[in-house]
Amino acid sequence: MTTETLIWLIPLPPALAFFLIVLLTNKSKALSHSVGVGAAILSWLASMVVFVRALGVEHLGEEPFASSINWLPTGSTWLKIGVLIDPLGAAVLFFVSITIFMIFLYSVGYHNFGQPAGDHDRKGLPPHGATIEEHGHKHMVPSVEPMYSRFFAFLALFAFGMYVLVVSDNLLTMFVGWEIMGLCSYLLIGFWYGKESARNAAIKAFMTTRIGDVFMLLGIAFLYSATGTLTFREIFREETLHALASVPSFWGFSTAGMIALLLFIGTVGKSAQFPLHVWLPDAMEGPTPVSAMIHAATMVSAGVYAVIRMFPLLSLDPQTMSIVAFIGAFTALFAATIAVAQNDIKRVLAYSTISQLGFMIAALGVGAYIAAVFHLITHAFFKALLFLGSGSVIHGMEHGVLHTGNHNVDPQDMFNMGGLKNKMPITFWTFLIGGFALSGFPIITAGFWSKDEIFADAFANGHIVVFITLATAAFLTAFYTMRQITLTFLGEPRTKEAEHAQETPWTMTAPLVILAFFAVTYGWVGIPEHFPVLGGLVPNWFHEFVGGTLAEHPEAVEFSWVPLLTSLGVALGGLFFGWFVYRNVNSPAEDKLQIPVLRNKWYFDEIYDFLFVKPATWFAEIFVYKWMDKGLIDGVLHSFGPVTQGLGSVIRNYIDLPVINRFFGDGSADVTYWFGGKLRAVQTGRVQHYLMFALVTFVVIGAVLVAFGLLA
Amino acid sequence: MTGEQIVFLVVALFTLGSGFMVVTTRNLVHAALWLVSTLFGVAVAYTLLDAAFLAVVQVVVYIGAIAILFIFAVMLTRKDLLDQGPQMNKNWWFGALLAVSTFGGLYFLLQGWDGLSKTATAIPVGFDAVTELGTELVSPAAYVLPFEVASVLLVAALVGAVYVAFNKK
Amino acid sequence: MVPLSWYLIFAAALFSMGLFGVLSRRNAVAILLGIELMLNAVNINLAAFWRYGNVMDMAGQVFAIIVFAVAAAEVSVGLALVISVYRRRNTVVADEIDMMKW
Amino acid sequence: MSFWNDPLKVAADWLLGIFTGWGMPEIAANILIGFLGVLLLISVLMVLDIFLVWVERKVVARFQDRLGPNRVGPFGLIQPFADIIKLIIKEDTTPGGADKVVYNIAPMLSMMSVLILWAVVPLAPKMLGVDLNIGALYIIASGAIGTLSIIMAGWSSNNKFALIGAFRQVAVMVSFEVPMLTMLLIPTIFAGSMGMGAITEAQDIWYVFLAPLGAVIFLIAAIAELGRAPFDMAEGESELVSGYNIEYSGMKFGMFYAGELLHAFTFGGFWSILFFGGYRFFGLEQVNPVLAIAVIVFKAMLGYWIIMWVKYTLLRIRIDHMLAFNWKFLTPLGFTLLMMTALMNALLAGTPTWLYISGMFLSNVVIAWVALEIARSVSRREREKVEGPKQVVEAIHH
Repeated sequence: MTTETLIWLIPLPPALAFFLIVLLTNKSKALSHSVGVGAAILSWLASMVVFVRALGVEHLGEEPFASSINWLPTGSTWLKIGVLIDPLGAAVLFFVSITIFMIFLYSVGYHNFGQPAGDHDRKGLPPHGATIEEHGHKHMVPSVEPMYSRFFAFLALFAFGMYVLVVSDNLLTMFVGWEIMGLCSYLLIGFWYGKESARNAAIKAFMTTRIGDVFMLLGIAFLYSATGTLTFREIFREETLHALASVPSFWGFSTAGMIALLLFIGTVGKSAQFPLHVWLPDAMEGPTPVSAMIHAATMVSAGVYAVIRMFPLLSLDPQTMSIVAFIGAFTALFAATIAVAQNDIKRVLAYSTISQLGFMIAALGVGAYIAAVFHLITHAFFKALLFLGSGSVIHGMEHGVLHTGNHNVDPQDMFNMGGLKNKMPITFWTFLIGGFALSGFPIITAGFWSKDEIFADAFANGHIVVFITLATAAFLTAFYTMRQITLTFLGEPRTKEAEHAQETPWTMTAPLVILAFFAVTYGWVGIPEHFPVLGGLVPNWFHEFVGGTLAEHPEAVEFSWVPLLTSLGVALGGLFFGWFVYRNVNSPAEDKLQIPVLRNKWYFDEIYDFLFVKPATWFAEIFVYKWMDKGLIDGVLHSFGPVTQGLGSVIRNYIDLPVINRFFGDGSADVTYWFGGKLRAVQTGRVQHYLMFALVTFVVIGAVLVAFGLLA
Repeated sequence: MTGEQIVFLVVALFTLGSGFMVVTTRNLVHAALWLVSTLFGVAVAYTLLDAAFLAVVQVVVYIGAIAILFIFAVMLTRKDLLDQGPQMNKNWWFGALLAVSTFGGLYFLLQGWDGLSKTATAIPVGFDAVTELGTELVSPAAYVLPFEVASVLLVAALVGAVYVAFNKK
Repeated sequence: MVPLSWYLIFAAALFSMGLFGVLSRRNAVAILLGIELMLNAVNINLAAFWRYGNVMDMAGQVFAIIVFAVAAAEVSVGLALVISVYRRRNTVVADEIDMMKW
Repeated sequence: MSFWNDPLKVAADWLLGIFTGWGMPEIAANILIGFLGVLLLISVLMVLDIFLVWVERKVVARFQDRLGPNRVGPFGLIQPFADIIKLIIKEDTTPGGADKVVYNIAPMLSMMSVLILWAVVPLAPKMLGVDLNIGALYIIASGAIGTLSIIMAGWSSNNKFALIGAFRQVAVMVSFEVPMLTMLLIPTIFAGSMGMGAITEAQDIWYVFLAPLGAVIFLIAAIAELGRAPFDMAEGESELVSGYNIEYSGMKFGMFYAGELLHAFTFGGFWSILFFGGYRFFGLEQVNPVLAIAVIVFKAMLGYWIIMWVKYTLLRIRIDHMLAFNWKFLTPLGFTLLMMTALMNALLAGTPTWLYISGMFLSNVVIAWVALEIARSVSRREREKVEGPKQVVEAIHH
C-alpha cells in the first residue's frame, strides 16, 4: 500500500469504531472497548508506518507525502481536499497516535472494567462503588462506569477528529476535524451530565471555544477570498505569501497578518490562551482520560498545531508576531501564578497546561518555530503522563474513600493526600519524572531541552521582555510542580483515605511507564550542537527533520550562556523552593500563598460573568422575552385572530355556501349525474363491444383525416 | 416472377388460409391446430426474411408453448368445446365489416407510402444476425433494459397466472 | 425479389383476420387465438422492416423478441383468467361475462 | 480430393455432372441432389432404427436376465424385420369418433420431429445437413413439434386414457424443456456458438469435464423429454394401459415406437455431441470421415446404452413428483449452474487451461453438492411431516 493511501486510511478506524460502538456493540462493554482500543491500535500502527517511511525520505519538506481529490465544484475549479504528511505532520502524528493509544488503554482501567455494577450508580454520574460479599464480610469496591461504551464511542470520535486535523492538507478539513473535536470535548466534559458542575463546564467550554472558532472561520473565509485556495502548500507558495504580505488590510495589518491573527484567535480559544482560557480548568469535571486527551494529546495541541501550520503566514507580519508573543508570554506567567494557589491536583495541571501552551505560543511569537514544535511534543508526552498519573492518584484515593466509606472527602484535593509515595510507587516515580520534565529538570528530562531551546531563541532574537516573563513563568512552574509532588506524595498521609489508597491496575500504570519513557528520552533527539559537553554527542535530529518543513531552513541560534544558566537556575530553584516551602504544610490554612486573588484565578470568571453573561441573560430574559416577545409580537399576533375570524365568516356565508357549494359544486355533480344516467347504457360490460367502439372511433378519425388530406 | 416470390406466395396463402380457419372453424381444438399451422407459416416467412432466429423462437415459443397452452385451455373449459350454439356472436357481421375496413384502411395507407416498392439489400458477408442480436440484447448501450423488463414481465405473468388459475379449495 | 409491400399487405391481412376473430368469436379462448394472429402479423411487419431497412440495426428483431415475451405473458394470464372464470361462472362465452356494467 | 476423404462431396459432384448432362438446370439439379441426400440419410436412419429395436430388446433381456430374441436369424438379428412385417400386415384401425385427420397426422409428426433433428447432427468434419448457427434452439423446436404430435394423438383418439396420458406427457415435456434448454446453453457458452458443428469443433477438451453436472442434468431432461422410465408416467400401463398411443395399431403405433427409439438414440447422439466431443476422438476424425462417423455412432450408442440402463433400472415416478422435481429442483439447479458457468467463464477468461478446467469442474461439483444437501434436508423435513420424527428405541436391558 502506498504511503498516501495509508495516510488516507489513518483516521478511518476510530470513525468506524465510533459508529460500530454507537450502533451495534453498545450493549457489551468488552466488545465496545475492544473495538475502541483495536481502532486506536490500528491507527497507531498506520501512523508508525507512515512515520518510519517519512524518516526514510530525504528532503521530506520539499516533497512530502501528499495526495488530494476534487471535493466540491466551485464554479470552474474544484475545492480540493487531501492529505499531507510533511516533517511537522509526521512528528505531530507520532506523538498524537501514541498518546491517543495510551489514553484508550488507560480508560479501560480508569472506568473499572471488570468490576461489578454499582449498587446505586445512575447514568450521568460517576460510579459510587459496589458492595461485594467476600468470605463473610462485605466491603466496597470500585464499580464499573454505567456509560462505559458511550465513553469509548466519544473517545473514538475524538481521535477521528484529531487524526483528520493532523493529516489534512488544507484548512477546510482541518477545521472540520477541529470542530469535531470541539463537539467531542463538549460531550466528554459533560460526560457525567448528572453533575451540574459538569454540565456548566461543558457549556462553558463549548461557548468559549466557539468564540475562537468563529474568528477562525472568518480567517479561513478571508484567506479563501484572498487566495482562492485553502491548501497549505498552495498558500505557502512564495508568490502567494508575497502577495498576501504586500496587500494591506484593516488597522495597519497586512492581509497575511490579519488572516494569521484571525486564525490565531481560533487557537486562543482552542488552546485556552489568555482571554479565553477560562474554560480549561473547569473542563476538569470530565473523567481524567478526557482531561489528558483534551489537555495533552489532542485539542490544545491542535490549537498550537494550527498556529504552527500557519507559521509561514504568521511570520510575514511583525505586528501579529508581537501580539502572539505577548499573549503567549503573558498567559504563561499569569496561568503559572494561578496554578501556585490551586489545591485540586488536576486544576494545578490544567493551569500549568495553559502556561506551557503560553510558552509555545510565545516561542512562535519570537519566531522559534522548531522550539515551539519541540516543546509541543515533549509537553504532550509529559503532560499526558502527569494527567494520567494524577488520574491514577485520584483513582487510588477513591479506592481509599470507598474503603472508609466517608464520601465527603474530596479525592482530588491535594491536602487530603500525602505520603502516597509508598502506597503507589509506580504512579509516584512516573509522576516524579513527569513533574521534573514539566519543570525542566536539567539534562535528563525532555522538558529541559525544549524549554531551553525556547529561552535560547527568545534571547537570541532579542525579545528580552518575553525572555524575562517566560523565565519567571518557568520558575513558578517548577515551584508549583514541586509543591504538588510534595503535597501529594511526600510526607505523611493526612487522611485515613490516603492511608488506604492503593496502586492501580496495569492498564493504567502501563501507559504511565511508556509515557514516562518518552518524557525522558524524547528530549535527546533535539540537543543543540553548540551545547557544552553534550552538544554533538547525538546529532540534533529534530532540528534537521522538522526544520525541513519551512521553505528556508531556520539555522540553529548560536549558543549563549545566559539562557542556559537562567533555565538551570529557575528549574532547580523552583524545585528547591517548592519542596522547602511545602515540606511540612498540612492544611490550606498554613499555605502562605493562598491569597484570594490567586485562589480565585484573578476573578476572571466573575469578570466575565459581569461583563458578558449577566447582560446576555438580561437581554434574553427581560428585553427579548418580556418586552419584545410577550408584549409586542404576541400583542400583534393576538390581534390577528378576531379579524381573520370575522373575515372568514363573511366569506363563508356570502360566497362559499351559496356560490361555490350550491352552484358550482352541487351543480356540476347534478350535471354529471344526469349525463351518467344517459350514457351508462353504452357500458355493456362486454369487452368486444368496447373494442368495437374503439375501432369505430379509430376508423372514423382516420377517415376524417384522410378526407381532409391531413394524412397520406 | 422468381422462385422466391413463388415460395412467398405459397407460404402467404397457406398462412392466410389457416388463419382464416382459425377464426372460422367451429371446433376449437381444430382452431388451435390451425393456429399452429398459421404459426408455422409465419415461421417460414421469417426464414424467407433471413430471420432464422425468429423462426426457431417462433416454433419454440408459439408452437411449443402457446399453442399447447391453448389446447390445454380448450380442453379444460370443456363445456363449450363441442359446439352447442353458434361460435359467432350475434353482431359478427359488424366485426367482419370493421376487419375488412381496417384492412382497407391499412391498404390505402400503404398505397400512399413511397418506401413500399423497395427491395431488400443483400446481407453483408460475415454479418451474423444471431450474434448481433444476442450482443445487442445484453449490451447496456442497446436493449438490455427492455430485455430485463420483459423478463420481469414474464415472471409477473407466471406468478399471476398461477395465482389466478389456482383452485382455491 | 419480393418487394416490401407484399409482406406488409400479408401482415395487414393476417392482422385483419385476427381482428375479426377477436371481434366476433363467442368463446374467450377463440378471442385469445385472434389476438395471437394479430401479434404475429405485427411481428411479420417488424421482421420485414428489419430486413428491408438497415440490416445492421437489430431494432426490428429485438422488438419482435419483446413481442414474443409479451405474447407469452398475455396468453398465460389470459388463459388463466379464462379458466378461473370458467371455474366460477361455468362459462367461457365472452357475452355472458358482462358483470362489469351498470 | 479422393473419394475416401469426402465421399458425399465426390458423389454430389458426380451426380451433378450426370444430371446436368441430361440437360437439367443447375438449380433443379442441386435441389434434387439435396433431396437425394436427405433421402439417403433418412433411409440409413430407418435401418438403424430397425436395428435399434433389436438392440433394445436384447439389452432389456439381458437386464432382466433373459435371452431376448434369438430365434429369427443369428442372435435374432432378423427379429425386428419380422416385427415390422407383422406391424404392416396388421389391421390399421381408426376408432370411431376419432378426429380422423388429426389422428392420422400425429404419428407422422412424431416421426418427423425426430428425423428433422438429424439435419443438424455433425456426422464428420464438414459433413452435416445444415450448419445452423442456432442448432441448440433447433433441437428444442423439434421437441415442440414432438409435443404437438403427442397432444394431437392423445386428443384425437377420443379416449380418456389417451387424453390423460397425452396431458401428462405434454406437461412433462413442456416442463423439462426448460432445464434442457438451459443445459444446451452451457456448451454454447463454452463454444461461443449454438451451432452443433462449431460446438464439436471447439471441444478440444470434452465439455463433460467442464460441466459434468450439466451433462447429468441434460441427460435427465432428455430422458424426461423421451418419456422413458423413470419418467414414463405418461404410459403407465398400470393405470393408463399405454398412454397417448393406446388407440394406435399397426404401423402407426410402429411409427410412435420407432420414433421413441430413434429419439432415444438421437439424444444419446446429442449428448455425445454436446459433452463428449461428437465425432472427435484424439484426431481420429481427421484420418477419414468414415472413421469419424463410426466414432459418433459409437458414442451415440453409448449414450443410448446409458438411457436404456436408466430405463430398466429405475422405478416409475409419480407425475406430481416428476413435475415438482423439475420445477423445484432441476430448473433452479440448471439456472444456478448456467449463471455460475457464465460467471466463471467471465472470471477465468484468459487464465491457463488447467486452471480454467479445474475451476469449472470445481464449481460444478460444489453446486451439485450444495443442491443435494438442500434436497436431502428438505426431503427429510417432508418425511418427518408425513411419518413423524424418528423414534430412537432404547435397548432393553435384562
